[in-house]
Amino acid sequence: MHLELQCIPRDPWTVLALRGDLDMAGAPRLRQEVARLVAEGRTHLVLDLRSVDFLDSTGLGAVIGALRRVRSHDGELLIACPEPRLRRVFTSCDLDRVFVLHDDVDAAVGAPA
Amino acid sequence: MHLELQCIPRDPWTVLALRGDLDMAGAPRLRQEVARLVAEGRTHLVLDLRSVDFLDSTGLGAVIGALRRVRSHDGELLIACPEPRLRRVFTSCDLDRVFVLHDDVDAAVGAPA
Amino acid sequence: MSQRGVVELLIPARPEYLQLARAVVGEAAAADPSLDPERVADLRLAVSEAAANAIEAQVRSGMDERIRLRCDLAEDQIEVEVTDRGSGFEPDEVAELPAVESPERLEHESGLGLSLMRRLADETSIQTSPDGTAVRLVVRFVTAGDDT
Amino acid sequence: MSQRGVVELLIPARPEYLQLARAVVGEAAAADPSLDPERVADLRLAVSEAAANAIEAQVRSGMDERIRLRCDLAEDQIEVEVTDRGSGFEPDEVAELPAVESPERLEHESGLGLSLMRRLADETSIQTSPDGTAVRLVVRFVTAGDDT
Ligand SMILES: Nc1ncnc2c1ncn2[C@@H]1O[C@H](COP(=O)(O)OP(=O)(O)O)[C@@H](O)[C@H]1O
Ligand SMILES: Nc1ncnc2c1ncn2[C@@H]1O[C@H](COP(=O)(O)OP(=O)(O)O)[C@@H](O)[C@H]1O
Repeated sequence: MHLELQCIPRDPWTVLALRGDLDMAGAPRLRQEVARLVAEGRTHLVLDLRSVDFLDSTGLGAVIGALRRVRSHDGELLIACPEPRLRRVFTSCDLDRVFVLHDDVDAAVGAPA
Repeated sequence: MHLELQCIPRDPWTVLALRGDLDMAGAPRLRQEVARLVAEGRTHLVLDLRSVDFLDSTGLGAVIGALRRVRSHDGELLIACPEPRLRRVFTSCDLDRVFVLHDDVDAAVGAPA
Repeated sequence: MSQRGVVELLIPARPEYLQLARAVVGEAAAADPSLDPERVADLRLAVSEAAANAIEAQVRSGMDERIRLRCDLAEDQIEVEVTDRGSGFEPDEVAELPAVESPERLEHESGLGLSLMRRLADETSIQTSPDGTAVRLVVRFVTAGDDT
Repeated sequence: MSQRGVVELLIPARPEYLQLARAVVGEAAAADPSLDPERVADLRLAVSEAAANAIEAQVRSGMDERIRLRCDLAEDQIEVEVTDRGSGFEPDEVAELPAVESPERLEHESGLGLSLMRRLADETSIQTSPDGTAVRLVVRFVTAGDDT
């Protein structure tokens, strides 16, 4: 498959690191993984998109879904996404107004909520 | 274009460093460049294939042509080609018996003739 | 450098093949190394969105045919047409999403594709009927000097 | 992981498009991540040789049509067929090259393609007539355990 996911605990956060293409083929796996984590009570997630090569609107949809899901469990979702080309996808959909895009995971978890 | 060439003098040798795909599209450029160098009297060449991603039989033909051309001017042609996948192309055509494949340029110019 | 031509690709209507579709657009564009990589990336994304919609449409209508991509690299533009045999739609009747500021916005995980395509391509035209849809995307090239 | 299917590519009969042909073979094979990368590399080279011959044949016979690649990824093998509309040839009458040891060997800069294909693919079959040639290349997969 073209998308790899890795979970790294970083209390109180759980970092979900993605690698590859977050597109229509990969999005279902992100949805599943987020559902699994939230079911385990891990509702404070950092999506690490630093190694994502490609993001499309379906991938973005899965990110929106993840935000909604953690929030509905009083959790939060942070995003590390330094790559301008990927940031442009958020911007083109005006979603930079919904998400704060951090340069890396440290900056994300260190930022004021 | 998919093939880039760079000439680096390294007396008494001239290193011809290739980058990209040495295939039917790139081979004519190698032929031209070798013809130009030999015409300038640079008949001792090192073909640096370390950054070549792909080699086909036409590319190999251009390498054979280069060897013939420099030899017909009492020159010599050395080859730096460490990558197993590329070496296999030489081997599959039994051309490892015609060329010595060195691991890098230093090894090539340092090797006994 | 003006070696131009038409490349055509047929892929099964399955999401795993989107990556291949994008690769072909990227490689077809690479035939002209003077193209701005940013614009090529925009085109790859726009085409990927169109192809994703094509796949969805065909799966929905149960068609087992392949999706067709036709890339035409011309002197000053690249044009990609994505054709499916799904049952078509009314582009003007696609519902608008709630404003990003509104809380309901998060209820919507889809519906971004068409607007993204229109933003990324210089020209987007859609021909659609109950027999299928063809989406034509054009990205025009500006020479390095014109590009700001 | 057994999402299989047929991918087809049409390219102009020009050497600049060989890279695209190779990329498509590589990407089509990537749909099955269990494939041995070495064998995929072998197949890419074999297909590239076949496509180079197809391009040459068509240019020689002045045909402006496109070259067709058809990749069929099945359970245990990948098959690629390269079709041209050149004027065909007699595979059995292709002259053999001088032995590598002989000095005349260096006189020959071409003529390696067919034998390379045959060495790299598990199966090579050529159908040729004055109307064109189809070269079918098959690489079979062994599961990781069987591979030595
Ligand atoms: N090629 C197509 N064939 C049929 N319907 C389509 C096609 N492209 C788009 N549509 C319709 O337009 C809607 C909006 O598409 P889009 O903006 O890409 O968002 P999404 O695909 O995420 O729903 C789709 O849900 C679908 O109903
Ligand atoms: N698709 C084809 N159509 C017509 N002739 C072909 C085709 N493929 C191969 N040939 C003939 O077979 C010869 C040997 O091919 P090959 O071993 O690939 O070496 P090369 O292409 O370098 O000459 C070619 O020179 C050509 O005459």
